[in-house]
Amino acid sequence: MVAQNVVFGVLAAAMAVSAIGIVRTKNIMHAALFLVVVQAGGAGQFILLGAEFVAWVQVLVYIGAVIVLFLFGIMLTRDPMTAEESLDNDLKWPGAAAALLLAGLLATVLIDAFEKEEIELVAPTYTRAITNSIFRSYIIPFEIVGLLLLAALIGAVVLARRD
Amino acid sequence: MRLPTRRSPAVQPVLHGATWWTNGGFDLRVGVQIDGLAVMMMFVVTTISLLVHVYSTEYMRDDRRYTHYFAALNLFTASMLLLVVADNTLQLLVGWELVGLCSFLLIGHWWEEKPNGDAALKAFFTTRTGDIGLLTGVIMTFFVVERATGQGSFDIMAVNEAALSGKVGHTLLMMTALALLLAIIGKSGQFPLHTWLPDAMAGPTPVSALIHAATMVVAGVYLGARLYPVFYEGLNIGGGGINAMAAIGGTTVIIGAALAFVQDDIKKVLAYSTISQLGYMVMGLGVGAWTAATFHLFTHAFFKANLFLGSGSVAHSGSHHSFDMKKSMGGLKKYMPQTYWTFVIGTLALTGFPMLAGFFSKDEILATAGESDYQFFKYVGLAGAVMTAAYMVRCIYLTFFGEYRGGQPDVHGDDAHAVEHGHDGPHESPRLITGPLWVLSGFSILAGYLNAPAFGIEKFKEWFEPRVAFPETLIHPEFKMADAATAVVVVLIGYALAYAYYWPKVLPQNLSERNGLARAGKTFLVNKYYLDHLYTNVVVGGIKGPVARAAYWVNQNVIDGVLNGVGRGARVAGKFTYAVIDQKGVDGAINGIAVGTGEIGDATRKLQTGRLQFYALMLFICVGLFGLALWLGH
Amino acid sequence: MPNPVFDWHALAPDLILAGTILVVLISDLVLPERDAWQTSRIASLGVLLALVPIVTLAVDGTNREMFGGAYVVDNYALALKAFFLVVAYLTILISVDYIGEGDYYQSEFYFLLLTSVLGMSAMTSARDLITIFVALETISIPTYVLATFRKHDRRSSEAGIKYYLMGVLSSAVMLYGMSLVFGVTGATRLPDVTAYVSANGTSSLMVVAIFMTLVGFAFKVSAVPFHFWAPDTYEGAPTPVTAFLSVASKAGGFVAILNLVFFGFYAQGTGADAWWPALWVMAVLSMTLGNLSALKQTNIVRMLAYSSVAQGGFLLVPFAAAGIAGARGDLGVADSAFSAVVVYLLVYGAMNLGAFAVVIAVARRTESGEISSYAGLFKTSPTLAVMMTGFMASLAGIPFLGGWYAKFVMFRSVLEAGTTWAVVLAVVAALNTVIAFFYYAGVIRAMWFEEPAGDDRTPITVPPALAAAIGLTSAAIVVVGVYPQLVARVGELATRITS
Amino acid sequence: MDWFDSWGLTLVVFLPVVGMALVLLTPRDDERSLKGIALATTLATLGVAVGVLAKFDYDATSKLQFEVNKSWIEVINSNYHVAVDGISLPLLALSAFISVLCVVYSWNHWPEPHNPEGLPRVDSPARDGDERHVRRAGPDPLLHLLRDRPAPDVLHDRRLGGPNREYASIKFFLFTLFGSALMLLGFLALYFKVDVDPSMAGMQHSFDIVALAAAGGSGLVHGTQLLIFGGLFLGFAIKVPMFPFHTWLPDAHTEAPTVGSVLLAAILLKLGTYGFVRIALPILPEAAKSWAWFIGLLSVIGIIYGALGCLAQTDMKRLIAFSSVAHMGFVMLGISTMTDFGINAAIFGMVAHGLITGMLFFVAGSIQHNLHTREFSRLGGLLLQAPRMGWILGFCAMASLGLPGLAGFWGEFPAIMSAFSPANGLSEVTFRTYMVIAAVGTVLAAGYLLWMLQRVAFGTVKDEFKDADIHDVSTTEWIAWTPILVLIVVLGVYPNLLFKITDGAVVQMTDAMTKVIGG
Amino acid sequence: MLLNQFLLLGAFLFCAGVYGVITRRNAVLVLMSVELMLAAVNINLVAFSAYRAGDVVGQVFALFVLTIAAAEVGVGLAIVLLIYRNIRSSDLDDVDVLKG
Repeated sequence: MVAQNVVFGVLAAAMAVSAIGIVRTKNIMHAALFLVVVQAGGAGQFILLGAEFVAWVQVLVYIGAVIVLFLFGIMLTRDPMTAEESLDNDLKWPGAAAALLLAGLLATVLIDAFEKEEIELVAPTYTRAITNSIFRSYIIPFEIVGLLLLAALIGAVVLARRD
Repeated sequence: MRLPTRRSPAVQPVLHGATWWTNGGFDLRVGVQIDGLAVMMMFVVTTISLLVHVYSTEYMRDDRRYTHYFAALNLFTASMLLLVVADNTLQLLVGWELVGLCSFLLIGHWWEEKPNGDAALKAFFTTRTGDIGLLTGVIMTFFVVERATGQGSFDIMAVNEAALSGKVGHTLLMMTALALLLAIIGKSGQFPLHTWLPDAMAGPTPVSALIHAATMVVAGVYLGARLYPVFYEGLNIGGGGINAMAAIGGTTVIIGAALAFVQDDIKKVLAYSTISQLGYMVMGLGVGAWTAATFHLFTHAFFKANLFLGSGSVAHSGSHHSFDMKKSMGGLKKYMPQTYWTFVIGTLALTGFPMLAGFFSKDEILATAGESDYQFFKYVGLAGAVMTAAYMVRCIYLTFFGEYRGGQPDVHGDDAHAVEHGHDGPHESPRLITGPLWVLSGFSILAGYLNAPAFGIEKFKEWFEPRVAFPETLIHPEFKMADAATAVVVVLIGYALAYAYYWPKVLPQNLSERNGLARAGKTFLVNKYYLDHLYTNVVVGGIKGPVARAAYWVNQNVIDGVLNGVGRGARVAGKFTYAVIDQKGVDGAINGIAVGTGEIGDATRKLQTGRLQFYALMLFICVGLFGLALWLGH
Repeated sequence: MPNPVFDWHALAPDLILAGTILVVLISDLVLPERDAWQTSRIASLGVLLALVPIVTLAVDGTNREMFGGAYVVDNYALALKAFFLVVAYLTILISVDYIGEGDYYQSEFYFLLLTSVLGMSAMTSARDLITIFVALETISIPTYVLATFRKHDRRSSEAGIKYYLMGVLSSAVMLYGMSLVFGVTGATRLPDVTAYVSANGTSSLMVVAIFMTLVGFAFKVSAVPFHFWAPDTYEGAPTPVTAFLSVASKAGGFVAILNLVFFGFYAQGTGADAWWPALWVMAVLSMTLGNLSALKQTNIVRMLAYSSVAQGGFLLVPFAAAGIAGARGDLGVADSAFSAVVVYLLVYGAMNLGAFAVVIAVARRTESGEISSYAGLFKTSPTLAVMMTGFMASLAGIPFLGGWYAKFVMFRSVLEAGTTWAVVLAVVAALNTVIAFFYYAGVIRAMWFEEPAGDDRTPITVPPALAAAIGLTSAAIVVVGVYPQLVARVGELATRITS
Repeated sequence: MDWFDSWGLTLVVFLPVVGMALVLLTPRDDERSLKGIALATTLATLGVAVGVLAKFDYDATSKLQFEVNKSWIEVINSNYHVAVDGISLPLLALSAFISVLCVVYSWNHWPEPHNPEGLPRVDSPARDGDERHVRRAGPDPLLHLLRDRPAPDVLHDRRLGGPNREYASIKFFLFTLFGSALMLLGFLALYFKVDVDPSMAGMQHSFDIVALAAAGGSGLVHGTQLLIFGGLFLGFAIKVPMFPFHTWLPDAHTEAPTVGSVLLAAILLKLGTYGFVRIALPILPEAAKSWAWFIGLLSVIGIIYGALGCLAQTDMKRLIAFSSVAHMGFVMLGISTMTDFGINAAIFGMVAHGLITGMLFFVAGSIQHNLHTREFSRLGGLLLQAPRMGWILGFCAMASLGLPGLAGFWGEFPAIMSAFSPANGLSEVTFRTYMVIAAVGTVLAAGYLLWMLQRVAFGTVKDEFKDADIHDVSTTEWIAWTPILVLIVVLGVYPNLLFKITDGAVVQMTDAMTKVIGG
Repeated sequence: MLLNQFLLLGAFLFCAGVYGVITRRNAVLVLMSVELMLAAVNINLVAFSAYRAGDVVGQVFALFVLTIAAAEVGVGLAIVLLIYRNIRSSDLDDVDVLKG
């Protein structure tokens, strides 16, 4: 348990730092890299929680695809000729206030609700269980998500296409 | 001396009625109640109306609205009769208002000139103020009956019976009586609502004679007589001492008479005289002299109509349509002998010259006041008599004696024939005018003999006093020579004072004679001093000078000022209400809401900044705040 | 875990719709460029076809549950499926010429549109957090694209990004809330959530979780203060898309709230306290701010956007009423609230779509969205003016046009609740009804009593499809207004809360 | 039951709607046809109304006659339920009567562009159809709320009128709509909260006025009754209009065309008071009892306030409009006493005010038509230029100030009288105070009306109009006005014509209320 | 392991995302911040899944979230791209034509 807690601590620290990095860094590229760290850390946490399948999907989807998308996005929308301006707007303090308000609220209710509840780790979830669940109980959303992805794809293409 | 009222079963009121309206499941009736009082009034109204009609055919000849004039005059007569024969208070109120309307129309007959319109408005408005009392009083009569019998009614007999039944609370009766008294004050020109009556002289003179002397203005007195039990019980008239009705009447007697002194307009003299005489009537009712008061009403109608028509005759043929005694009259005696003599008869009757109508009626009021516990008002009456005699003599002097002061026709706008024969000098009026004058003079002489206790005649009481639903303890004083003599002396003093003052050529003559006869300078000086003092200081300096002028000033500026002020004040209040409260306050609030609505709209629009991340901020802040509130509220 | 049982009959409408979506997509590949407009026919045909099984299911009348109650086809779902299909059909009608004449990707437009409708159709049956989430996203994501569909117009792009970002953020909040709901109850299926809440009540965490979950849909229905995107997006997006967003997408959000609230968090009133205050506040804010802002608009689309915010507020009223009453143990109100929402949605759909159809028709001539451009419409195009008057009047709730009945059932629900809070809500709603009169009447006034601006006084030509859409919607509001029995029946059929 | 019994009322209601449709279909510039259709429609309506009057059973005025009760919207148990009884019959007749005269009047006052006196005929029949709809005793408040759409009024005002018409319409709009909205809430609350006798209404919940009145608020706690009454009160009070909800009225009148003003005064204002009599009082007697002192207070404030407002006016129409506030104060005072006396008076007052104030507006309109001004400072000497019109103005002023013998008196006097002895449970002291204030109000009424008369009719003609081409009362005006003038006199002289009709129904109603609030 | 350590981590990530969304001018960075928020959701879901003794529903939910988040990012980036093309900027502060 100690080991797990240590791992959690390390991952969590990395994620937290990276998260702050994403929202505070002055370099867009760095932000993308911080995002990688957060997502990878998330995958690590999933493993820690016995959700290996989700962890790998996370790695594949995020680190494999989404981050690439972001990088493309950054490159396509940045005019290399213009100098880097400040990446933040003037809503820093209100933004911070909102974030702190939410954080305080969430932390309070969570601590209030779960106090010292322990996670009793049983065996890691079998992927089969997940597929069973998806294809038995959640077949309809699954099918719809299929269409949705198609729609998102086509939509993105329609928008991004130069014509 | 108290005499029980004699009950004669013979004279019962004649009642006829039909359903007028239905409310609350029962019928309210309209109908006639013809009894002695009504008959007396009908006689007065129809007689004088007839004479005035005849008179007007000449007086109003070639008037620009001849037809309107007679239409209104007839409507008035009809309304007055409606009032008189009403068998219920509500119907009486209808007639009451209608005569007010006719008065309005006739006062304002020459409405092209603003003062005439103003006078008409003032008359209507002032009497209408009194009508607050009538309105509420009539309403309360309904409930007076309801208290007594369980079923409300406006029926006059029922009201009177209820008032006498003892089943009705005194407070209600008193309130009813006071409310109705207010109506009397308004209609019958009692203090302090009397100021409209002199102004009402703006109307044609025959109208003044008919409406503002003989009939309409006595409607208040008639109301008092009609519902006498209500007043009798409500004001506790039987109790003696003083009561509101007597006090109002007494005040009016003095006030009216005092004001008559300082008028230069002959019609205004008569108008104030009317006020004063109406005061006698109201006072009479107030002191329990029902018969005397109604009798005075009766006689006054004739001699006052006579005087008014006489003044009209003077204006018509003698003074180029001016009523100003000091500027346009004087010395008319020789030009208009018939007018002069009828005027003198009227004056004598009015002032209570022995054996003329006013003598009998006025004396009876004073006698009753003396018999009952209202001694004070007897002296008030006597004081009034002195003043009446004095101002009437003054009036006659200024009009018919001295030099003729009429110059060019004064364009009073009275009527069109001014141009026609106004350039003639003063002359006697045609027969259509003098005829009615003589008829009325006849009445002025004879009317008094209907009720002359001195001669044992009490026909008036026999014929006209109600037999049912009437207070049983009313006083009918016997004739007392002492009282009569007092009254006569008082009147004569009045004559003498005025005579002495207004015949200045006579006075020095008188004095020189005394000089020559007595040769006693001291006595002469004393006498002269005495007389001078008396004439100059008491009469001139006292009555005519400060007192009367002050009274007049008070009248014009305070009382009338209050009335006009009420009118003006209402307009000012109206303007204030409208401009400040309504437009700024009430409407402003409404508009404020409208504007505020728009402003909030603007504010919400400003929230819609177009900045995406501001929206996001709002979203999260709202999530946070909502969440916080929910968590706290849970 | 048993193999799932597929009730093909129950799934038929969704399947036909899905099939149509694919056919539309494929037809684009097959059809030559100049025949691209044909896809609209295919799409509309498919939509109408999908109505067929709905009719048969309705005739059959049994409730069909699948996946342990996670996906339900009952009368309520059928009624709303039919509604969404009809709305889709009408949207296609009003889009045909707009899309055909502009330089748009036609088949993709219909493809995305139908995908979104599929999401709505799924939403009506969804009784499971995951399905609801997926359905919501299926509704949303295609519409993000559609809002941006006028690609070379920066306003359209702006509309898209605002809609998109606010949508995504709300989704994130909603998902966070759902994760907490799942964490607390251990369930995603609404019947299980209900069971949990009935047994355990709502903890403070649950209250926050429920609220965050609802935020996602509050965004969708553009309830104040989650409405900021709506006016900007409505104004910038292509008008048919705006019509679709203001009707279908909004209705989708309400269906989700209906499902979540009445099948999940209501729990025989035990959970009502957790959510009614939030919905109450949102209802009040939406009505009031929506109306007040609408007062000040000069652009008709923007005005309709705020009007739709306000209408959303009216639609939230029955929820709050049911919650207020439910928390006091009065379960009867839930029924009337539920049917009130359904009825209101049906009526609102017709009148708002109609209004937008007229806006599109008028904009074809004036190329302006300013209310002033409606001046003298009665003189140039009397029919259009009369129709628009009808729609405005109906939105305002003037009787014998459908809107009054919607308002009526709304008020009924809140008055049945009858507590102070309900009465206050009713009064606010009543006052707002009045404010709303103003801006609707403003349009009417411009049309009837002002002089046309330009010299061109020839009637506006309305293409047949658009005319059909206007005709159908106006017929609907008249019929409903005169004979509200019709929708009332639907509303009753759809009710099954307390049973 | 022959066909007229079952169709008469429906005809009265819908004939004007047919007329409206025809008018809409007629080309705008075809003036003759427009006039013809409007006249034919209103005459036909009047004909049917006369038929109703003729067939009405005057021995059973408390009974609902010509009753039609057909299921309409089952789901909310709303019926098409119309009928007349003694309370509604006079107002039905008034509506049909006035609208014909309005059409006749506008025969020669056709709206030209920028001529604000004309009749916006298109709206007229529809409007009065609407009004009449409610007027029938017809007992379904839902009908009321359904037809309660001030929009036509607004449009009506906006179309032809004075320069501030926009402001006026918005104010009118805002007012009546806020009122209506709250009233609507009240109706709905009644529907859901009052338990009616299912044998009467078919269901436990109903909008049926008869059934609701029979229930008399049973099933409602007092607080709820008060609230609901408050909603109804606002709705009706704004229509009346009572102080302080009156500010829309002068604006609306000033800006409306003549016939609009006449219809507004003669018909529309009666909606509010009729609502009190027909709906608010019988259905919620207990709440009415609690509210009565307040309604009475607002009424007498309105009487005085309206009069003061009149005195400050410089515009003739505005003065007449303000006088409506005062007059309706008397009506409301009668209603607030909750006695048969007061309510009878109120109904009489409604009819009388409709006739008299309508007539005053007619005259004001004709004056404006001749002189193009209504400013007192410019008017004067009307009696010289147009003596007949001047005397008619005087006559109306007298009628309006409540001169006995003319119709106005019978609305005021019994109302004031009823305040002396209000219904059981109401404070006598309070209401007697009101009585006195109201009596003072009659004096003020005399004040402002005579003042108006003096300014307009008396005096001499102002220089600017010395040579103006003034027409005295024209033939069409005679045709339009004579019936009103005659009625004012006839009702004034023999008020039982009206009291006989209303009394039975009113007594029945007050008896029912007394049962609830205790005798 | 405490359940709350995961949940609080999630909450932290979520709020960091909130901050980023509000304050970042660059649209792509905003999208990244959104991803942070979604990551927080997933951590919650998986943690609850574990807390509920391996209830796979949480994990399934997380998978759906993952998938759809990806789709969203795709569309989002396309829109950002379009905006960049239209106004030559990916600065959200420049997107403020529509307002009021």
